[in-house]
Amino acid sequence: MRVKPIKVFALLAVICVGSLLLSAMGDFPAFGDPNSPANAGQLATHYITQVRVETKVPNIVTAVLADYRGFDTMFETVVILVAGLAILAILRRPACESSRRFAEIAAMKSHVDLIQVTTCRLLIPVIQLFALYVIAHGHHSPGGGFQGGVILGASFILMALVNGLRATLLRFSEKKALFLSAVGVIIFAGTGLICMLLGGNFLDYEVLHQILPYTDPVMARSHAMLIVEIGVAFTVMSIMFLIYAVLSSGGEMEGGL
Amino acid sequence: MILTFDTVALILLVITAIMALKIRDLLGASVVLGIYGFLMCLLWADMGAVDVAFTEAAVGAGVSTVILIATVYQTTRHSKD
Amino acid sequence: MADQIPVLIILAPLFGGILVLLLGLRYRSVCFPIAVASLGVSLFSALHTFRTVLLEGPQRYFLSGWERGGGFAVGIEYRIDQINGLVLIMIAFVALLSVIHSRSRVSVETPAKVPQVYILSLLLVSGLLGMTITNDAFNLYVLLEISSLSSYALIAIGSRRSALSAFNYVIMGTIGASFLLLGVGYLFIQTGTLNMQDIHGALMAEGLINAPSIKVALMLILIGLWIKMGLFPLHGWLPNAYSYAPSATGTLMGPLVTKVMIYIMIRMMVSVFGIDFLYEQLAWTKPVSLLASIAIIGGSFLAVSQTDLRKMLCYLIVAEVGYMVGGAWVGNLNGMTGAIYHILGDALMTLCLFFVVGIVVAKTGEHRLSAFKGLFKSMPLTMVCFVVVALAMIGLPPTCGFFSKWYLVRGGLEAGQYPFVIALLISSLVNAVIFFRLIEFAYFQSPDSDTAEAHGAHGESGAHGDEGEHSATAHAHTPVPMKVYRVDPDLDADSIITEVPWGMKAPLLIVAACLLLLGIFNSTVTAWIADGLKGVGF
Amino acid sequence: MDAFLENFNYIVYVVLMMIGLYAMISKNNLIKKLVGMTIFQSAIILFYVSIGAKEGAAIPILDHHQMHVAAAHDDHADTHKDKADTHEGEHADTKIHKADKHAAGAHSNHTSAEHASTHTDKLEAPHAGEHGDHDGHHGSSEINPAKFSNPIPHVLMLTAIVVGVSTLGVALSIVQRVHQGYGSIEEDDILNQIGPNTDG
Repeated sequence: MRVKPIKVFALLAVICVGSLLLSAMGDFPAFGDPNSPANAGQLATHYITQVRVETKVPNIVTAVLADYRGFDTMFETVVILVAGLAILAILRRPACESSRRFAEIAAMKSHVDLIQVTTCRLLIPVIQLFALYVIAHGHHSPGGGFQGGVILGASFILMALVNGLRATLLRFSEKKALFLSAVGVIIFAGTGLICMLLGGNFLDYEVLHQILPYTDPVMARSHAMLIVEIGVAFTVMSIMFLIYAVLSSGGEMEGGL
Repeated sequence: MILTFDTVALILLVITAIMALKIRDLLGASVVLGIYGFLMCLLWADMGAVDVAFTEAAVGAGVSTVILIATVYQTTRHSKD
Repeated sequence: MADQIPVLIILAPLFGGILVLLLGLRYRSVCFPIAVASLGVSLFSALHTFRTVLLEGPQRYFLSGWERGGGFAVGIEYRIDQINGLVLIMIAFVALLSVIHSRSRVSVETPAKVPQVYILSLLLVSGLLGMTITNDAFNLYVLLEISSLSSYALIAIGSRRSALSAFNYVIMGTIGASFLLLGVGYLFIQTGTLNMQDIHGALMAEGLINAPSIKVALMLILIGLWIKMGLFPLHGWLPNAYSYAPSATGTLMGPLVTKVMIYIMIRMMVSVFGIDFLYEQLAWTKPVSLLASIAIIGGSFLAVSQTDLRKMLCYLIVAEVGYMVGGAWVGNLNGMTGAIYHILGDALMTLCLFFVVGIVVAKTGEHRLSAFKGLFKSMPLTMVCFVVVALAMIGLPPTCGFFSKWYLVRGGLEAGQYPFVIALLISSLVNAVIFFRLIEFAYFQSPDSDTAEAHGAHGESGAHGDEGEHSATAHAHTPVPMKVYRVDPDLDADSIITEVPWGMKAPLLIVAACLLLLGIFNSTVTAWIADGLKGVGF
Repeated sequence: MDAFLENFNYIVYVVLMMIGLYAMISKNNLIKKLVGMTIFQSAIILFYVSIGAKEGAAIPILDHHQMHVAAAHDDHADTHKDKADTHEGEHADTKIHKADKHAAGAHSNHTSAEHASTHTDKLEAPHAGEHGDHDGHHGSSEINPAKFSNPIPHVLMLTAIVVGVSTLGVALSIVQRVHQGYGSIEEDDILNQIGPNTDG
């Protein structure tokens, strides 16, 4: 078999980059070293020691994610939105007549497996409840808007896998999903905008204590984080389902897996 | 000892990565990639990155496998390499 | 409220995009006004911020209000100085004009997906603006991914061929962005911070600057950005992606994406690694500027060998990338000033060229060089603009192209980087060949005579061997001269080529005027740039 | 061998990354390229997470006890007497917080600075000198940064994972579009269809 030139090129590139990366490794602090610059630096130390004072959120990752680096997270939500829109823009096309009819027939005739449907009927509410818990409890345990949103989206994907895409789209249509994804970003960015209107910087949750009842500046940060996590969850949930719906139907939103 | 679990997981990661690329059946490759994602998730949980592990479990092992399989279903299952 | 204006630069297109998503899917007609309005707000904010910068010096904006801590940034910070102030204005301005210009093209080329195109364009612009303004190395990566994802979609939205080139772009773009991320990780592991100024401080304070991992970080970041900007050996994705994409996409991305990547490279060089380190301690200026020289020559010769107008434009972009990379790496103030000035000038030039080519392709239905034949008679204004931009690309005095080349050449001579200077001169000559040929087509050849075409090909082949060959191939590909008359039915029902409507023409005229203005006021602009550069260690 | 095992994480990340890169460049099948891309991206995430790992450190989540000692050392009240009741007490505590935020901040700043200077000599702590009047340790009331793994890489990588799945989704949709257009997802097949004349 002849060796393709592209493989030789790839091998060369890989060897070059690999040796470059390995050459720098002697320089790194040892793995797991608590005193490495990254681990004991001012920034990490500040986050770990100050988070309880400045935000009152026990989960440091959530606090950094939604507050200190909240702007990153907002754009991360926008990344998801862009991905969903991009997939729609690239692949979405009106379903052609034949595939629509085929899907109709399939929906009528498909042998609905009793075990699958019953299991899903029992399982999906529990999954969604767990997702809501993950979103709401992100301050105190691992989790937050992304994880909860993905789980919520996955519950809809499960529904589509078992009951068919058509039946699921009747419950959670494409328009609704797009609307909810926009609403999610608006919740996040709108929170930031309200902060600006109240005199703070963009996403400076501290000023929100003027409108949130029973809060002081520090608790306002904690509460605002929950608000933006809910926004993230909206977007992630709807876009995850939308991505699945478009990809599994080749853009026609009919049939599916 | 924590190092041993790490080591085993890392070796398995390399094996699954190579397997995912070697298998010619794309459906199988997607599933092996799901395993790869899940091993990653275990490794990160072990390193104390619980949030990252949680996300990877939901995204890497869950959603990306599903959308890969959806695409394989829509295109073709056979791969020439 | 005035101190909140810097953040509006990014928020305006972001909210505009979301608004289009909420309203535009139902009411098509609101897409365009919202897009124009939000980009207008963004442009206004950029201008206002730049004015503040000129009056009060560089501005810092702390997102989430995290302005505390003892000498290090806790949250994400924006920093606007003279240089990125100018780049911000350029991005908002170019995006605004390009959206206005492409209005009718969008509804012709992608009729089913008008709102999506507007949303993705706005988010793309928002990402580019954010990359320019941010002072946080990881925030840069997130914004880079926003702009990349939307540009993948904007390219793939076209024909099946554009989908394939978009796939290559996804692969190359992901490699580039991941290298950037990895480079930032290498910096993070050694410094423990992500703020650019803080990274710089840590590198300087602890003598880390000579550590091998920092050099590897620099190399990774540079390679990543070079892939993203399409520097010559790594440019593979660029020509196909831009030339097969819908013309609205090309017009928006061609001028902006590569230029912003070059700015990011300069930003990384200047604010993260520091000029002293790069120019004096690291002996990389020679090899990198040599690489840039190769890029210039390679891009130019690939451009001259193209028969397709849009492909030719794309290779011209590749050549221009070499100018700016070389200017940034010749190793002195003049070179860097020239590079930054050229970012501004080249964005306008590329925009103008994309406008002209878009108009010509739309009007004649022909995308070979011969499409220009006799166009001076039928659309004189467009062709006047084309002459202006041609002069700028060649580098003749009243336009900005001359002055940027002047600085680049001076920088090259001062630093003794003669290959770079020679490459610049060769590239100017090649541009002269390309553009005088097109101007000759437009002015001296009539579209209806087959003999004139043959004569033209014959007449030129004596002067330039390769060029005559391409005229001949162009001739071979257009056996039916009537093809020249093919008119885009959606633009004009008549079969005669006329000027385009004002909606397309006005942006073109404005850009051409700006090319001249930027050239005339070059001393002011370069003084601002030099001020900004002095603020960061020159 | 010890040094090898110590940096095993870093070595494996390079190996995985190179596997991914090789697949992205050399594989012919578009989906295989994307499998390579996923491996490539998660290798980088592995690298980042490895930066943040600390020997013997807990997950970066404070427990209720640690949450409330910040207030406790200021008013000398025993806020952690009843852990089940902490949610009730939170509002009361925050008032104290608001008043004594700066004092608490100064205290913790000092703690961090002290830690940095004792454990890492090369890191300088600019605000160490400002709190010279600090009155010694508070026993359990301080948070030892060495006890928690570094949260920054985790935050960054949450973002990177999301970006990765978004890129994968967009790329897969492009693959489907290519398949709709050319009926194949093998690169050489498609290039053959386009032909040497690349104007397809």
